[in-house]
Amino acid sequence: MSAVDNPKQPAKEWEPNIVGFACNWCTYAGADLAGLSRMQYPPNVKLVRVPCSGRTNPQFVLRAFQKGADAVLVAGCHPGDCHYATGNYFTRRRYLLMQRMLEFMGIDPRRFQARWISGSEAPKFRDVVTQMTEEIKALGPNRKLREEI
Amino acid sequence: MNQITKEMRDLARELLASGEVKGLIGWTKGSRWYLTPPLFITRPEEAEQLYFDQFAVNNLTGLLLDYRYGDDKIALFVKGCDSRGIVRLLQDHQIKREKVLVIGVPCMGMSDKKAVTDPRQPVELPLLDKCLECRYPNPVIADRLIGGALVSGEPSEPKGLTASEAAKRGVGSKQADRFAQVKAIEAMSADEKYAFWQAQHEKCLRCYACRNICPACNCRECIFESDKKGWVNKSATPTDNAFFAVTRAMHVAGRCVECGECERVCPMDIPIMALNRKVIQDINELFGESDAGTDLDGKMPLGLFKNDDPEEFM
Amino acid sequence: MQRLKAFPKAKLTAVLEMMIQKATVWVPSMIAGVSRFAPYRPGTDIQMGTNTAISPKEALFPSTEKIYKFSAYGIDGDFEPVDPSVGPQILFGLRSCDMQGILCLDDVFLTRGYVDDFYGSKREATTLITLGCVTPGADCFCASMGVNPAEHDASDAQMYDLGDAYGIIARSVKGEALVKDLMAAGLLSDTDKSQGPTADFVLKVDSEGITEKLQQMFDHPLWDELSRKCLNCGTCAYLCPTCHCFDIAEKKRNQHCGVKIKCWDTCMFSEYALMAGGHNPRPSKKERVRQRFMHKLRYFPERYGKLQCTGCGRCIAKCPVNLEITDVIKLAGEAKSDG
Amino acid sequence: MVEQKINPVATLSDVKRINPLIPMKAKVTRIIDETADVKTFCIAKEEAGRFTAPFRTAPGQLAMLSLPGVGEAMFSATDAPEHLQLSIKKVGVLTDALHEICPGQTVGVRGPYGNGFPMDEYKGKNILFIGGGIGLAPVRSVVRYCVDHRDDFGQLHLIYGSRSPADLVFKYDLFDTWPAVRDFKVSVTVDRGDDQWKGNVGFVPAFIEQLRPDPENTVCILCGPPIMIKFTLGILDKLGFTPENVITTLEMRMKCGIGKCGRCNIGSCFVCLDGPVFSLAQLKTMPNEY
Amino acid sequence: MKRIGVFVCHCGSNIANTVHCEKVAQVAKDFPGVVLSTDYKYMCSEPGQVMIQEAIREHNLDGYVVAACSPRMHEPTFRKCAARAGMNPYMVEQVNIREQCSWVHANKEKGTEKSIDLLRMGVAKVVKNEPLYSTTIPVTKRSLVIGGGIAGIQAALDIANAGYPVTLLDREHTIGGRMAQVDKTFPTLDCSACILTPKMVEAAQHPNIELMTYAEVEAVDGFVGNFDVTIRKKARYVDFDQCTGCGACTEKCPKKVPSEFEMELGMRKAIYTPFPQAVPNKPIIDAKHCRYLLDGKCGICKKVCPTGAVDYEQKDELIVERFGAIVVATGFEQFDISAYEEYGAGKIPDVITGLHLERLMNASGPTAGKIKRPSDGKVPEKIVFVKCVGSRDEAKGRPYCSKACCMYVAKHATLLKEKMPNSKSYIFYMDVRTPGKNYEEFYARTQNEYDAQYIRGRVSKIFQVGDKLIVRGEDSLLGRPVEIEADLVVLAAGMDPRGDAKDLARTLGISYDQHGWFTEAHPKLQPVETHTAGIYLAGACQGPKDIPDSVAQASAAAVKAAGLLSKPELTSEAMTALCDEAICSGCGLCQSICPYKSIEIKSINERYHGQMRQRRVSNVNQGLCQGCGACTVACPSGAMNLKGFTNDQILAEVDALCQR
Repeated sequence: MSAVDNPKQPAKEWEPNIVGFACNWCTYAGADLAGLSRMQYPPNVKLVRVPCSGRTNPQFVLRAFQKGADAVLVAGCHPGDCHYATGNYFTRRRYLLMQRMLEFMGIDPRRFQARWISGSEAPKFRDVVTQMTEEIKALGPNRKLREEI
Repeated sequence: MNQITKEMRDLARELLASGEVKGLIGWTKGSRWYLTPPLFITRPEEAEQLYFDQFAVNNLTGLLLDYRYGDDKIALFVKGCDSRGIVRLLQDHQIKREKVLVIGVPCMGMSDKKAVTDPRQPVELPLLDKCLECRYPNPVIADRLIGGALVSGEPSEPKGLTASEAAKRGVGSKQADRFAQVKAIEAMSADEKYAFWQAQHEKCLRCYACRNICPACNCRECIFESDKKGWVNKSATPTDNAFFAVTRAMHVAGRCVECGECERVCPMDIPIMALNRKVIQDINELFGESDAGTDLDGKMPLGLFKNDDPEEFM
Repeated sequence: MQRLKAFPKAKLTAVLEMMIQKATVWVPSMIAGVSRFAPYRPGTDIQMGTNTAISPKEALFPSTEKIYKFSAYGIDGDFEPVDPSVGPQILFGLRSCDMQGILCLDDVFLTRGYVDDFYGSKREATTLITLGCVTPGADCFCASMGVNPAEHDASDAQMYDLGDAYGIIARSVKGEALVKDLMAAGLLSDTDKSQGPTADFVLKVDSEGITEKLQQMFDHPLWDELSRKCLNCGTCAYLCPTCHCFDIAEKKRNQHCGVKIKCWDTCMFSEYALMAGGHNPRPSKKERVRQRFMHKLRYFPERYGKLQCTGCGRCIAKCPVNLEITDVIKLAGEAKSDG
Repeated sequence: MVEQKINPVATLSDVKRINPLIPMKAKVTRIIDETADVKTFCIAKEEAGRFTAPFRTAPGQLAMLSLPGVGEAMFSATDAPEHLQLSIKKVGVLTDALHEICPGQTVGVRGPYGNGFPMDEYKGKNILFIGGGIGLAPVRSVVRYCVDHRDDFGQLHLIYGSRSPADLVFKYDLFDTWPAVRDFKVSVTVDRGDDQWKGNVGFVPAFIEQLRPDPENTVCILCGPPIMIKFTLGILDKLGFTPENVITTLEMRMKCGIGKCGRCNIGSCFVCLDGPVFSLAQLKTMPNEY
Repeated sequence: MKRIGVFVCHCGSNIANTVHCEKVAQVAKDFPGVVLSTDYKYMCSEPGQVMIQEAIREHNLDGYVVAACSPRMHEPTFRKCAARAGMNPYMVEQVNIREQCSWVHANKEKGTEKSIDLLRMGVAKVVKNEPLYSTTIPVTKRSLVIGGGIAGIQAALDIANAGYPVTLLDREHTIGGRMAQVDKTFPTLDCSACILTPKMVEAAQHPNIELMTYAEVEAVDGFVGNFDVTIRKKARYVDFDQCTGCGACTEKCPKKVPSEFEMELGMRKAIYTPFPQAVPNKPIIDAKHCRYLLDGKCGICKKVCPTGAVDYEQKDELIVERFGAIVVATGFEQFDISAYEEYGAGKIPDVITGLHLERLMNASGPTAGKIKRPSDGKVPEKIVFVKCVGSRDEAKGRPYCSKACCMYVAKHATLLKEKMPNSKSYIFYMDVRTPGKNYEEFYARTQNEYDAQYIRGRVSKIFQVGDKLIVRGEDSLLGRPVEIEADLVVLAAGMDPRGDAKDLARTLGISYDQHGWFTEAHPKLQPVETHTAGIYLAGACQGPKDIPDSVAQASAAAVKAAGLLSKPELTSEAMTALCDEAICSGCGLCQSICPYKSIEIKSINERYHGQMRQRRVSNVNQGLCQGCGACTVACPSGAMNLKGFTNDQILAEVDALCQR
């Protein structure tokens, strides 16, 4: 979908565009480890690095859907491992609510996922990304909450 | 009814005359038999305009935000649902406890003015949904009490002078299905849900009446007010309105006191309480029953955590 | 004198079906629980009985409208106009108060040296059909504001409520064309019936000399008392047929291009008059509530020569705190000048 | 009752069917750093390789400048044959971005807006200019007009003040071009001097009292921050200036610039259309809400 | 628009293999703000960095983006490179197109496309970066050690030897803590007092250590490097400057009181020193039992005191001292065995705990070293030990293992055999844990040479018959019940956190687990630190531990504290939260979220339309904030923002990633 920059080029066959918010100390490190281990996974998930999953504001998730993301992933350390002690406990509470709210608005639950991926769980990172890409490819582009300018 | 109005006027006259308070917020008879809007008085003789009946539905606590930096002490009347707004403002440190004199009023259940057919002829009108589902008919906090009102921090039966009438009119009779609308929407398919909300968000004018009356929406400068913050566009398109609705629901999550005023004042009749109730239902399910604004030192569910919170993200 | 042409109310959908061949027909209809003017489609729930909750100005002055496209690539960029014109439109079933409202909008958007083409092109493409109002609502007070509910002479065609039928007479070239079409379709027949008298108003107020009276009342304590209960929300402004304020804002499609939009705004919001340096000529509720009613009843009349309130009563119906313009007029009438 | 006089300059001859809100594509040809937080932008339209002024502006008129992707705002314009000059102080989101652009940047500009100063009414009179801080920008458009039509006017006298010597704008005009003009007295003061500053130190109102300008057959043109205007008006009144002869420009939030969006109203006037130039007499009849 | 440089790295072939680096650099040319976009084989190499620095000077760049490996690896490198070129180090962003793109996506076309998206995100962020500066905080070169047990003493000595003044504070009126009560220590059977007392004296005489006994911490304000600690010095009623410690008063004092130090097996006077080697070795008056203080009679101690040191008018004294670091070494309490009714604990006088046995064995103890039954003073023949009392027991809420009991029971069995050759010890155990050095060998010796009989099984009931104690249990190895007639039963009571540990944790602002043990920053990597900068943990207060571990942890905590004090000043994290006071409404929603308690609500005065008014606003302590950003989400009005990861920046990144 995100054809090479100038939109004039014909869009190729549709590829899901998934925005991921990854906490710098665990998930981002897990993704790096997946890279070091040369694991292969589809290129559809692009990570925004945040200091802690607790920094991810539900409004960023809404913004991603509004700007045309097909799915959003919020990933951070396992509760208890947070570099900042309690960051991901609040993430858990907020996104337990946000996940239900998005479903309540009619967004397919598979389009929003929150997962705990630690710095050493590179295989888990690859599986989450691969699984999410396949699911969204099956679901097709997301029209809901999307801004038409 | 006039018994409560009489007590209201006497107390107001005495408070203003003695100078204990510089201003007092109550209700007054409006221009129609089915309207009893808010009134702000500063002189004892103005107390005669005070009035209370089953149309004095406005939650007056939102108006306190205009006096949050003043030094004068302000008194205001609160029904059960309104009083939770006082606890909300106190917990959010937006009003100083010693600057507010809270007067509890017994509530007989408020009537739904949208059901008026004949503007001239007063007739018995059905109760508002929020009163049928009311669990806190008695004030949760009060410095003074009139009309036999009693303070109760727990869900309770209506007390005070209007208790019998409130029970007769069915206040709190539908407490059980307070989440009925939420369950109804949840039962829909994903596309039906989206269509339902898309139709609602197409109507939204972004007039911000819901935000301005809400005691939980007490920011000095709202992110939706100035567009230089870059959060959301000023345009009132369905996606922007959806962004506004969901963001506001998340901002008041765990803090909404279920006074139902947002839904009542919405000129386009958007079921805003469905969003708030959905959040409250989820919070109760996930983190344990908690009623915002009923206990002064109660904690806000999103302001804390437990190690054994439900885990769905493994 | 030519006899009145009419068509039975039962045939209303037929008339509309004919009209939508040539133009988008905005009719008062119930959409998702709220009565508003919306383009007619077969099956629309038509609401001819009472006036709509929100004014028809949406058809001419939409709540959000693109005004031009812009692009920025490094240090160069471009501006691309957007074609403001719309297809032919018919505003069907306007009551006199809304027609008067449109006249107020005309004064603002079409006169005084500049034409707002977005409004202008839509206005030209629209045929206004007013409907005589015989059953005023609980909050209507158009008669008190010098508007004749029975008919309005500025519309392209006037319909009369004849009980079981609607009479129609053309008033302009556009109106003539429309009536000719209806005649050609054989929908009209002559009738001798005439529109009954308009029922009595619940709400009456004497708005005589209100503009002059308000000219001495800028610092009157009335404003302070009235504004205390106001929520400063935008309900009254966004329902009102004559409120014309708009904001110009940006919507970015991506880092390079986006769209400039014109969207409704209201002087009731606190950041409306806030300047970049932080100075705000109307910092508190008192000034903002005063500005609303002064503009409706004094500033607009001083500038355009007619009251900017047409008595449609929509703000009265939906104001959460029952702050009524009729009360302002009554209190201003009784008040001594400048307190 | 403010009599609605529409200044001919503002009315377009024919009501052309153009979209008045879309800006004209133009380029910033030159940027002059006046002070740390004020820059003067020279804006020109590029046609066939030639840079010309996008449109001519009468003294005191305004122009809407927009930076694509950031925003737009109204600024007082100074006319110049081959370009339009806008002097902009850094106060908000747009002005911050403007202060970071470099010559060659494409911008949008539209106008001219506002009634401007009725220069022909001042023919033959002495003119006293009083400016405070960035308020000198609108005054400068009038000064340049008077300098270009020097013989039409009597004595010219400019009193200008700013916070510090570093904050003086248009230094090249203040100390070079204008003092050289016939019968043009330039008096400059600063609130706080520094060791190089030789000139007067003190607030503008006190400086005026010290200079005691003669009100006889003199029109006073005044622009500056609200506090300075408040005190200056008092002194001008004491010196004998009549309200009709004291003219100023008002600053209000403006969005459309063509008297439609309702943003800049003071009473029944729209500052962008019926202003920004008002005489003190006019201001007295208008509601005190600006 | 800021002037931005883009540098795409080939990383040799690591990136270039699966990403068209030239194409990426080419496309980046017209991202908003980019004035220069190139690529190079090794950006992190010396020539690569020189190339960046020249570009900065040549194009006077405001900031730059490097598309290369993971920022977790080379962000510091590129920040230093920018700083060397005179650019603020925080005007740099690094985009990961290696680990998260070239290495994981074989398809070069898609890899290039993703690199362009990631680079667009990086540029969108850097355009909104602002120069950031880390602030410096002064450090008070002084440390406080709370708790004068072996851990506290060791920490204090190590810090003092590192050259920093230390205040060693203890609630009791002598230092020494729990170890002072112990007779011998395992596995070396050293006399506990012999190895402890020299350290106590060394601490007392060390020029850098100020002893502050019989004092408690009331309140702790301030933050790392600047803790203002309010200390309550309890009234001793004895002027320590005058007192010579002659002991005349203790002798003459008529009031006898059961001695807590002797586990109430012996008595002490109302004016007393708990044990002979106490440091400071001067008596204090126990206000709860002194006849004069209670009802005004007696006063003998004042009369007999040769130097007039007794002063009944003394009052508690509150002092505030400033410290740079705090080491918490408050130790543990022994589990209250009365919770085990089934063992008759607390009712049968001869069912005692390990510490009681320590006092009985101790030469300066109540029985001068002779083992006598508390009930009738007889010398016991058969002694039964019961292990895991108050440990590894879910029912009693003590699921954890107390670590030291297995070893001290083995020690007791050995010593009893030595003291009373014809005595016999039986030990009921579930497991025997001997993890330390020479621990297993010591345990083997206990069984073989000292004839201790280990019975694997739980004791179900203990009851008294005549003067014998019937211990009924089962021997799970033989699979049959067992009943022993014992003269004395010793319960190996486990370790509990101090009763008021949770209050102290709240005072200090450190966290604790559900039992009350203080929580370390990271169980494996930061065992002696807490999440509150400048506060360290040592000894059993962090969890059950024996003496060797406590001492090791004490020295670790001391090095951490000394390391902190050695810095001239502390540089704080630059990317911290910042509150915009114009927008903040002082609701305090952010305060409860901050894990580092670095947000306080202050009130400011401001002029608003002519009058002055007071307003509450939030204020982030730049020294304490670690930049996690949780507060920015809790703040509904967006007043709280996180420098380096502001709301605008993340929104710009999301927009860039969703560019259509």
